Amino acid sequence: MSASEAKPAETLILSLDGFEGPLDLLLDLARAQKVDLGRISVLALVDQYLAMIESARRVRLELAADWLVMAAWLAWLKSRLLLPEDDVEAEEGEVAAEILAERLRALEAIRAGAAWLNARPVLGIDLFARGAPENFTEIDRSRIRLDMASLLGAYMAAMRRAGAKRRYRPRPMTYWSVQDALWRLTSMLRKVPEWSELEAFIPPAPVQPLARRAAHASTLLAGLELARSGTLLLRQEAAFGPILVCPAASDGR
Amino acid sequence: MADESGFLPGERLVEAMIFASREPVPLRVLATLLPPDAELDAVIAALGARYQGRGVELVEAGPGLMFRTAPDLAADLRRVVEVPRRLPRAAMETLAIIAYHQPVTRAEIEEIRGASLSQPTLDALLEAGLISTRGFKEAPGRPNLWITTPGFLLQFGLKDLRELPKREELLIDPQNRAGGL
Amino acid sequence: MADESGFLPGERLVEAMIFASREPVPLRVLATLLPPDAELDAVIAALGARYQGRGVELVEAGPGLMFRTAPDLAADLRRVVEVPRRLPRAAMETLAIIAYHQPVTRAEIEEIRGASLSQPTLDALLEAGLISTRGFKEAPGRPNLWITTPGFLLQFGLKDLRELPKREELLIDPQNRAGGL
Repeated sequence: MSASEAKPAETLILSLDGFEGPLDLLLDLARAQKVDLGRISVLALVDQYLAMIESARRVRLELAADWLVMAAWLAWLKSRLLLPEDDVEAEEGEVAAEILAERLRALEAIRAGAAWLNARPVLGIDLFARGAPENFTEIDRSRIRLDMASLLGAYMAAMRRAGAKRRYRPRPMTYWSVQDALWRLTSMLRKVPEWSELEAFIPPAPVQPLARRAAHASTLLAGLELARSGTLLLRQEAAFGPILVCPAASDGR
Repeated sequence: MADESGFLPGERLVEAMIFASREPVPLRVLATLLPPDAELDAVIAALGARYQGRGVELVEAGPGLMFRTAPDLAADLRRVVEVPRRLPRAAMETLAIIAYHQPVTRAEIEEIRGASLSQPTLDALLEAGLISTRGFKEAPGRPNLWITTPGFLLQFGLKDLRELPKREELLIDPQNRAGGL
Repeated sequence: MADESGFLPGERLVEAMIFASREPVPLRVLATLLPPDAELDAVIAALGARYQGRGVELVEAGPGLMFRTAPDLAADLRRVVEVPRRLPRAAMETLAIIAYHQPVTRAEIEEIRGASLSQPTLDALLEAGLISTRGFKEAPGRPNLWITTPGFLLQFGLKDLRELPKREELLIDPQNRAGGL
């Protein structure tokens, strides 16, 4: 009993699966009305569609979204056609019905076009070209294609690249090195017998922050190096206070 | 005009040239084969008559001429020659939309069919060399525009796209047509 | 045996089959195409006679049959298509630098291009007859000096080197160029 009841629903599902989307089904339903596509009953079409979607959903809940979107739109269309609240709604319904009919006609035309193509003998399936073509064409690639535009383009590219290279070549580093600081410290200490601030031995020139820091670091390293070798003495009164320096020979203490 | 063997000057050469090629041979190429005083039209007409009713026929295809097997032999040949499968309905409809509405975007194709374009359908048409893209539509997202290829004309035996029946011709008495197909 | 159109039974099918096949068609395959009472030898003889003296011939090839264009037409069918090569980018740049800076040493070319100059690049230009050497630079190692040839002028349709667009016109300061456009 229940098996026979399920049967019509299943056939519906099967037929739904055979369609390439809602429009395809609608066109099929419209054709079944046995009238010209210009005179289809949109209302009957809507009812049939909605009935098919409903029975399909009863068996299978997950129905692709476009089927449901079309169902919702058709339900709206039906309400406009059957129970328009005013003239505006009635006109909306008529326009929408005509849009639907036009879309169905367009699809029908395409189907007919596809069928027309399909009815033609197709090369490679129904008709066959020469299976073993003979090629008498020889390709001569001995010549070179040259034109002024590509010569100039190449020249510009080369010059631009060379120019870019020159422009972006990094300048040599001119920071105050430890070697420079050692030389300056030893040569100046001879003339400064008293304790004096290490900072006094930094060359005055650098203004850039990075260059100044480099000079500071190099001079401190040179001072430490000379203190280690016993050439000079270093003293610092407080943390982060000024570092004092004097030659080891004339200990100022 | 014809020599004692019954050939027009250059006829054998034109025959050999078309026969050698798998693709249609453009008329201007054939014209270069003829002696200066020969008329290509007359040569082609004579050649076509010679192949009339034979197993191989001379036909116009796209921009030129080609030999191909006679249509009535299709069924017998298919038994011995391996042929690719016919395109499924979705692919044929998509092809028809592109043929009629080109250049056309994917979204427009889907709008007309009321169904999304599946990857297998697109692949089948591309692999068969029937469709291609040309440029973009100046619209948000700049979607590709699809067109049919010269291979489409060749495979379906069309001289050019104007040979496709007009929409009005297709929609005459759709009931009968639908029933007949 | 022949019907009113003069064809033996199966003759058209045999013709189409041989035409459409990629390989010579073995006789036993052709035999399967014929109606039971037809004789293959007679069909082949009739078909061969039909193509006698034409632009296309039916010939035996190994174990089977094939069509091929008549050998006497080969020379007339041969078409030479010139597809000139393009010079590779590096060669084009080198040629341009030699044209504008000649006479110039290899080291100078490399300095200007900011890239080393490979021997194949130089060989390609030499082979094409576009450049040659003239004398040496009086510098350590006495390097060759490179110049363009008369062939270079000919290729570019120049009467002499002064017809090359001026460097000043080409190398506009990018900032000025942006302002001027």
